[in-house]
Amino acid sequence: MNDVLLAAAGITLLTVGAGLARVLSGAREVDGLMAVQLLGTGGIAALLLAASATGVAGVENVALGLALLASFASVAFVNASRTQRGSDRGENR
Amino acid sequence: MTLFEALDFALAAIVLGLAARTISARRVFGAVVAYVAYGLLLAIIWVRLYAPDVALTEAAIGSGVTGVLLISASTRLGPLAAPDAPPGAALKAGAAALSALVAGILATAVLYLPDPAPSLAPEADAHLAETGLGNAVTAVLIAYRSFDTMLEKVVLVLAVAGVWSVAPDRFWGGAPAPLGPAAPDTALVFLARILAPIGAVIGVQMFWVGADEPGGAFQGGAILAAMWMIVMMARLTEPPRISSGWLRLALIAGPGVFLLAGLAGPVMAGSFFAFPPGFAKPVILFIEAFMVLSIAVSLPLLVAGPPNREAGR
Amino acid sequence: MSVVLDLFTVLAVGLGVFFFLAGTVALLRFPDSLSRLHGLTKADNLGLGLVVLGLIPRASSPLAALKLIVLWALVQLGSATVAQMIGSALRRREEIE
Amino acid sequence: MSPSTIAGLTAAILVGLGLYALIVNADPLKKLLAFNLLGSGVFLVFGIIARRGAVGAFPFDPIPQAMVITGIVVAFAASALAVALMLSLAKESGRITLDPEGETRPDNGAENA
Repeated sequence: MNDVLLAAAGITLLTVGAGLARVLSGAREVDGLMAVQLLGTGGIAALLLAASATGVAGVENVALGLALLASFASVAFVNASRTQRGSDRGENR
Repeated sequence: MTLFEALDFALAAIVLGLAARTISARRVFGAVVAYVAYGLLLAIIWVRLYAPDVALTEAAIGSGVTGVLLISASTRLGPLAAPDAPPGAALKAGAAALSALVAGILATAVLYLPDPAPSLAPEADAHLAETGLGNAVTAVLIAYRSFDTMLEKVVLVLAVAGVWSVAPDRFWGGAPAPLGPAAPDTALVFLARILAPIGAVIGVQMFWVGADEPGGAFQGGAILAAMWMIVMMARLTEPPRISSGWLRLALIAGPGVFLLAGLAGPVMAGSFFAFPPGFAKPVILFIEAFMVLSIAVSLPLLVAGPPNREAGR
Repeated sequence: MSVVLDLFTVLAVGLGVFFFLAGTVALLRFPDSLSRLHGLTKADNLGLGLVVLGLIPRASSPLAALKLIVLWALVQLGSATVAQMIGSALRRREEIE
Repeated sequence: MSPSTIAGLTAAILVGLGLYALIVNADPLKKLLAFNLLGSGVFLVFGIIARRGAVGAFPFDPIPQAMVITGIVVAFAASALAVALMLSLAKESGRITLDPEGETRPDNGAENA
């Protein structure tokens, strides 16, 4: 049972990780943000699965921290791309 | 090769791919996106190495807060980014040779580490009961190597002073630039209103359980810092004026209280940075509480940068 | 009883993993950014939700189970907001161009 | 191969990648990213030393781990200071190159990837 959960954790992580690697090799920046978002959620899922399978103390605390910060970097990215586009065009929106 | 070996290799390959992407991306924006993702996966490698304390710190500071710092820097510097002349082939070849040499030496060192490995874990465990803590990493940070940690807090204060010092004289005492656009997304305002209070509770809880479980002052402080930053990114509050008294007090509270507790050591327990036996845990938590405050205040200030408005405004 | 619960866990977790896979495929295959965003948000919402659902029977205490649910809710809040922000950023870009 | 050996080799390659980018990239912000990559590689070496120090009931040696935690915070403080210096350099000189002759050179392409 534990091995099944660990394998599920690994597969989830590799799927979203490989997707991200593929997207980042392209040119679309917005898609990169989406892939990072998916990686964050997938990483949390993988950590929860690993925590349940191994019982190592504190792993679910790491997942909780990631859950709080999941939106943090993406928010900064969207804000930044807005400011960047705004300043490119000499306007604020 | 077992399934888990294969997974470890695949994880390592993706991490290295993201690292390569970080250094090869043409635009800084793309590089920072890759770097943030890299930090996330690195946190998972830290969990694999049985280091949940480090994983939390890496996720919060190494990936999250550093990511925001770099992305805001790239926005401000972006229009100025004049492409430099590309490095010559000789420089590239030389750099590649040097890097390969260093990486090779390091890899060899890793493969031939002494076996059995030296470890201080038994010593750390032997005295854990005296500190009253359950988390050995927290014990190392605040009790065994307390002088290091105190000076590390001083480094944070010095870094804040350094960032402020690049401001022109006329802005001294003013406030740093706002962290978000003038008209933030309404969805972001909603998120900040809901997430920040919950995150603040979780941050404090993470500091509190850090005495016995993974967590502690650094992780809790970093989460509180992130919550303050998200509130500022939604423009619900603005970065404070750097002349404000409470701000400066909060900045030095961590190292200050730590230093005072250390100086009280000779009187209370017989030597510098010694904690009174039987009373160590409350003292440690008291010091940590002020460290949390200092970390939560200094990280957002470091991201916000030097003041760029006059003090009157 | 425990066999049934284990079966439930495997089923829910398996389905959750499938949704992560689906989200990745959507990200790589869908033609335009808005539909990629759509596919992605469905996938990570359901993926994590099903994984959490599958792990609840294995939680050591009711509090641990509650922690899992809170965690899922936090991720939902965050990813819904980010999706909204990315969506309106895309929209603005279309209007400009 | 054990997880810590794999992580150790990853760390070695990360240090190599970071060092290469630190030398080759002219853009200071990219240098900063490279510096952070290099640093995380070094931290990872500490991590495997901590993991190898597992004795008995202890799954890791807490001393290297505690050092990494302080290290991550100091690395962030250094990055923030570097960013502040770059911003003020940009404000003073209107450009962000470290090359004193960068402005006089012909603008021959952005292919420094």
